[in-house]
Amino acid sequence: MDIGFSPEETHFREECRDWLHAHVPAEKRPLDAADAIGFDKAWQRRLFDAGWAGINWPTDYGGRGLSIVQQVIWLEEYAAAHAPWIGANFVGVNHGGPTLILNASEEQKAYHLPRILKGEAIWCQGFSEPGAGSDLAGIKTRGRIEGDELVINGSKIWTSFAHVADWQELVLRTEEGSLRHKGLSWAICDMHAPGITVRPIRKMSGQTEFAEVFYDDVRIPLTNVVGGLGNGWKVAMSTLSFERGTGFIADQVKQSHEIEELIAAARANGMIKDDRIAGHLAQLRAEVAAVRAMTYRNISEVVRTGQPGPEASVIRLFTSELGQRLERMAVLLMGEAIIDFAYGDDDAVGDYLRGFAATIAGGTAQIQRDIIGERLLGLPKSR
Amino acid sequence: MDIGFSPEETHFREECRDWLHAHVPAEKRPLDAADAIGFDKAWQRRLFDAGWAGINWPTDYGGRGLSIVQQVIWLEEYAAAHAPWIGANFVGVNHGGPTLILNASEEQKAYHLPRILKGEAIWCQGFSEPGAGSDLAGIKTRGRIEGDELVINGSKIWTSFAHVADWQELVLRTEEGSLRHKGLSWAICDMHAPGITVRPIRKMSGQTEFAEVFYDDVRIPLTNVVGGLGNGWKVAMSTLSFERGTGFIADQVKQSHEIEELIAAARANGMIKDDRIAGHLAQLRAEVAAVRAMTYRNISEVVRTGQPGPEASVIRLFTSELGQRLERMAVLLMGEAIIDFAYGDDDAVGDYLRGFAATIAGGTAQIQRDIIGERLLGLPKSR
Amino acid sequence: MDLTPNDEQIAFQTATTDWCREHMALEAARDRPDGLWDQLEAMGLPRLTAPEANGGLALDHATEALVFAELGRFLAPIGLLSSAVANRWFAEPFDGKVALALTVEEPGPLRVLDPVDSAAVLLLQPGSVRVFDIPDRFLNQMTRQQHVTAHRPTIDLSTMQSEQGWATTAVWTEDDVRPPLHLQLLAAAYAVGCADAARDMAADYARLREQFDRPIGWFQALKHMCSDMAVRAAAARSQLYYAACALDENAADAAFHVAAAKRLADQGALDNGRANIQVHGGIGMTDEAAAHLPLKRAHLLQFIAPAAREALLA
Amino acid sequence: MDLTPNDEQIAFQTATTDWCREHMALEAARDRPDGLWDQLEAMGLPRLTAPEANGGLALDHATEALVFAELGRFLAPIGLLSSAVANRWFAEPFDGKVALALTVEEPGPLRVLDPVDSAAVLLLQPGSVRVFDIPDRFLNQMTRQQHVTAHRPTIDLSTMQSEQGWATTAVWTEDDVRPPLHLQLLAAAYAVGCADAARDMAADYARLREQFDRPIGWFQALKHMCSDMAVRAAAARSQLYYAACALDENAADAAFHVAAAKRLADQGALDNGRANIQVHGGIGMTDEAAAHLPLKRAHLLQFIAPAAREALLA
Repeated sequence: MDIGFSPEETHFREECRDWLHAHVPAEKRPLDAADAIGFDKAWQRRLFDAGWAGINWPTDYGGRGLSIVQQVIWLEEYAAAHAPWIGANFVGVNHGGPTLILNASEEQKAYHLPRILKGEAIWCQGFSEPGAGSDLAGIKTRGRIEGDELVINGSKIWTSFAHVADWQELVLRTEEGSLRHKGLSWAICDMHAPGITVRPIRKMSGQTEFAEVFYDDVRIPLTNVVGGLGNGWKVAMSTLSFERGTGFIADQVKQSHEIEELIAAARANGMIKDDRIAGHLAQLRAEVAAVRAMTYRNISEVVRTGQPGPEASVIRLFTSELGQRLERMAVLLMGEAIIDFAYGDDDAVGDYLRGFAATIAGGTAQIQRDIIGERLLGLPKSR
Repeated sequence: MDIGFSPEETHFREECRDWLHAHVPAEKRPLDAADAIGFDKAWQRRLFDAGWAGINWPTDYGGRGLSIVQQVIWLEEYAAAHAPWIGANFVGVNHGGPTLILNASEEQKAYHLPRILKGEAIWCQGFSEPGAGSDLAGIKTRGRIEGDELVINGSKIWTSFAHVADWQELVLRTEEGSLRHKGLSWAICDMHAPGITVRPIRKMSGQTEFAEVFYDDVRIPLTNVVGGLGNGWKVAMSTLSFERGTGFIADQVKQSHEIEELIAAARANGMIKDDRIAGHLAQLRAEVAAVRAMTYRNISEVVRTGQPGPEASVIRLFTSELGQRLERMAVLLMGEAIIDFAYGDDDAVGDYLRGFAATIAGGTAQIQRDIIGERLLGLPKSR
Repeated sequence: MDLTPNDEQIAFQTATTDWCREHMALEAARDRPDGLWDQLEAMGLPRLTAPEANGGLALDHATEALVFAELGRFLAPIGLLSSAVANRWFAEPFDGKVALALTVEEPGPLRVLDPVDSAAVLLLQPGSVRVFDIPDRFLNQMTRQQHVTAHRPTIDLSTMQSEQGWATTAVWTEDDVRPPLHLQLLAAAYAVGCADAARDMAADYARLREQFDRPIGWFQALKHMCSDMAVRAAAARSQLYYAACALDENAADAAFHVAAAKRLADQGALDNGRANIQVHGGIGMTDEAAAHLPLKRAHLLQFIAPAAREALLA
Repeated sequence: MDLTPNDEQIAFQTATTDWCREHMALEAARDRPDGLWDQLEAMGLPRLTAPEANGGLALDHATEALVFAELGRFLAPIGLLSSAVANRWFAEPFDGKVALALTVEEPGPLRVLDPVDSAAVLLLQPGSVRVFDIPDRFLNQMTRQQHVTAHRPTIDLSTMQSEQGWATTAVWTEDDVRPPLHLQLLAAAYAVGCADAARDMAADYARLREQFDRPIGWFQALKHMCSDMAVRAAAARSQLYYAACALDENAADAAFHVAAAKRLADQGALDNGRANIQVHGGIGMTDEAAAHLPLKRAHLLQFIAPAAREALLA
């Protein structure tokens, strides 16, 4: 056990820092998906051209083929440099891409992966449905096989960046009458295909980032199915377990910066003199440290065994709730100024309002606690 | 709506105060049931002789027949005077007696009620069993009918004062093969009957107050059944709903005094200068006020309609958890001195340790939340 | 001693709820009809406790608190709070709405809530309330700049704000602890209504929404979240009633009880507001659903006559 | 960077757990066998990080933290903490157990924990640790009274205490931040073990105990209570490992990381200790069940090298 980095890793860190210092855009990333799309694509292209996109992706598909530790170093420096959120490229780079790497055919990988890394193709996620949120296996969107095509009908919801996306990772029921986890497939859906309607949904913070997607006899080639027909649950879970493992490193790195900024702000406005505020900040700082320690531990596990340890679900839950505590503290430190919040403001209030998603999206905190109780502690399944 | 008292009520309050001032014993009540029994009986007798036992009990059975408001006034003055907990008389005066008043025959009432009020007969409660705690309807102790007798076999647990009691309010299964709430009866069991074995259980605070009770062919007359054979669940619930209604007034009145003592203690030792301590105390004082307001509201409801409102379960839950918060604050204010706690000490640490019972005994906090969700909010039953 | 509302009070409360449901639905909070204030005026709502000589109904604070909790449940205009206080404690007539300013160190510029169409603005000060006229423009005494009183949104989607300078022409109350307590009581009543609204919205959704082939309210985790919302709302409401009675009787500890009511009501409104969104899941985070409305209102209410720790420990 | 224990560390950890289970069961914490300390000494547990020259194993703090967390899980003697620190940082040999004194303003009398059979006592001071001999009797410098060092119980049923005067004859560390951090780290390890013990006890019971014809762990309310215990224990344990590595590397922020570990471990031990009793229900409140033992130990541990807010904000 050690917390040091090798000379090679330290050198890599300096490389990251230097490049970021010179290239992080001065202007702020727009919050609305429609406004941000140009910014996001340009920034991703810039990262790609300089060799920073896909640090731990295979070199065959445009990645650098470096270690996960180097990926973490990059993310730490990225956050330290206040580089912009990758935004519309999030799903492709962090979900769709890794799923393809694990499950797709050579042809699928060769076509899609470089386009994702270059910011040329924007991806979105089509998992949740109006009737299948926490109960993901309740999926009803169906794909009828006609010749060498899938004909899709149904709807998806909470699809971030749907209205600006080119491709969608879509989980749908391809076996008529199948139940729950069976008979599902994971397919690459062309978002420009006829029959797709996107209804953007505004968030309570004012941004329009996610949408409802309707499919009316949408046709995609059968060859767009990834991992084989009927294996959709397994393929989707490979993405989700990635999310639960190391996919949230960036969030955790961000929290390390946020707590320092909060402490500085409380010192600046004098609120740290209140023992309750100081006590809370001290507590939050300890918790942020623990998240970092857990993340490092989990990464070490990946390095050793190739996959995250069973405690990845603990990190996921702890990080999401800690994020909300940090956002609440930020709002508390604003005092009365919170009243001035107006739709679309990119301030601590906006972060706080958007932050409600952390314990809802991708499995509510309640579902996470079920998983921890059942998988880590062996308690009987309730559902 | 008004919070004032009538001149008659105010006069009654003065009467209470004067008598208590003159008669509250100087010595502390012993904590162990075996040591306390003599003290408890003598104090109860003294209360009875002066007309303070059974203020709102019917006059026919030795009570004063006064209003519930006067009962509350008495309890407020009782707490203010630091009068001792009624201890071993608790079950008879607060559970068994009220159940008899509501459900028993004239003969049963005439025999038992005056003995309870005078402190001559100590009662204990036989509801919980080793396999039936939160799941009260899982009762297995059975009573076989033989001629005009019930022959009892089985065991009960968490029976406070069992080893010093004369009578027990015993819920048992009198219909062989009956399930859940059906086929139960509520009977008066003679604790001196042959075949009863009492195994006292020590608490983690060091006191021995409750016990396990074993029944080996214990015979009691069938006439000891209250409310009719097979009606045990209904009769037991009449006691429990009383508990949930106004039975906890004494606890709530005590909390009003405790918070003032905590604030005084924090001022005395200077810990109130810590904003966190001061903030917690302020919060606790507001919560204690709310419990009092809820209790008054509930009493007003009883005065108007004859029974507690549906929010009685809210008061029950709030009071039990608030009591624990107060106990934790008391321990916090002790600082390092908590280390000196030794078994049997009658200090804030003992209160804290005994206080874990508040969210366990008589229905855990989890069961209380189920009840609130289902009965107040109409959510579907989970069990 | 009787803390249950009497028949007359219950009738008034029920009538208020019914009227609100029809004319002032929570879901429409961000877009109130033009004539709303006139209707509220016509029903006497800003003058429930005002003396009859001033066109008031001269009711007690207990009744007023009951009614304002119902109004708060539908996110009624913030200006009702300040108007009710102004009409109760000043002999001179305020013709129309009195906006509400948040406490400031004099003579700084005021943050004026719900200023649209207001004739005047009420400011809470230690031991007193003060009412200023609302001019078209004002001089910021610190920066010496002239400002137009433009209206801007607040976090609460049903409330606008503007900025205004401290004026020397004002009326204020003196030697009476009740006017500031009155404002704190009514703000607490609004917060209690807000906590109630969030609780009911969450429970309604938990009964209907199904996941895993069951209503989500069947699951103990969500059920208990709703139960805790019920506990917070019930505690705050009982304390509100008690505080209202204490104020009616001018009890020595009225200031403590009103502060306790405000503290518990604010917490109930905030915590229930947050829990309501969690119970709603994805839909709770959207602008089109109403779950965010009580939460945002709660964030505004916490700055209106907040409960000071000193008042709670006094 | 590697925060997973290596094979050697895991082997040591497992061996410790196995030995403890057999010879030092948590359930028997209040009645330890006479020869226990000699066995702990024989295994080198109070000298894991002590230099080889002093008969130590010269291991790193990372390994030591792993092992002490296991020891803590079985409520091992408090004297192991102080003995390990004394043996590590002082050249002179301490033959036998070194008891632990809680921090006092000098020269007040010391509260000495686990003093039975101790040759000396270690006291944490700002920036230093100090070791005194233990006399049979002492002079209270404030009251000028002679006291016999009688042994009294503490809230932790496996730990006795005595009182002792400040002595002028002592050894202490100078100009080294590590000795005090070492004590804080080991106390944190004990608390992590304590949190683990409570979590495991609760989960075991929730799997077995049935109510309403199901294991109680099936009910989401209890399941989530257990999950939260797992979260607290996991967070504290990861931070403990990280802090141990930081101390091994003498990192600039080691003091923060050790303090963070102690804070989270103390909270985990207390909160898990309480939750464990609630999960157990009636049986959890009894003396005969073991559920109260980790809670009481947690209450003691929080006073041993507590994490100061200043260290967490530094």
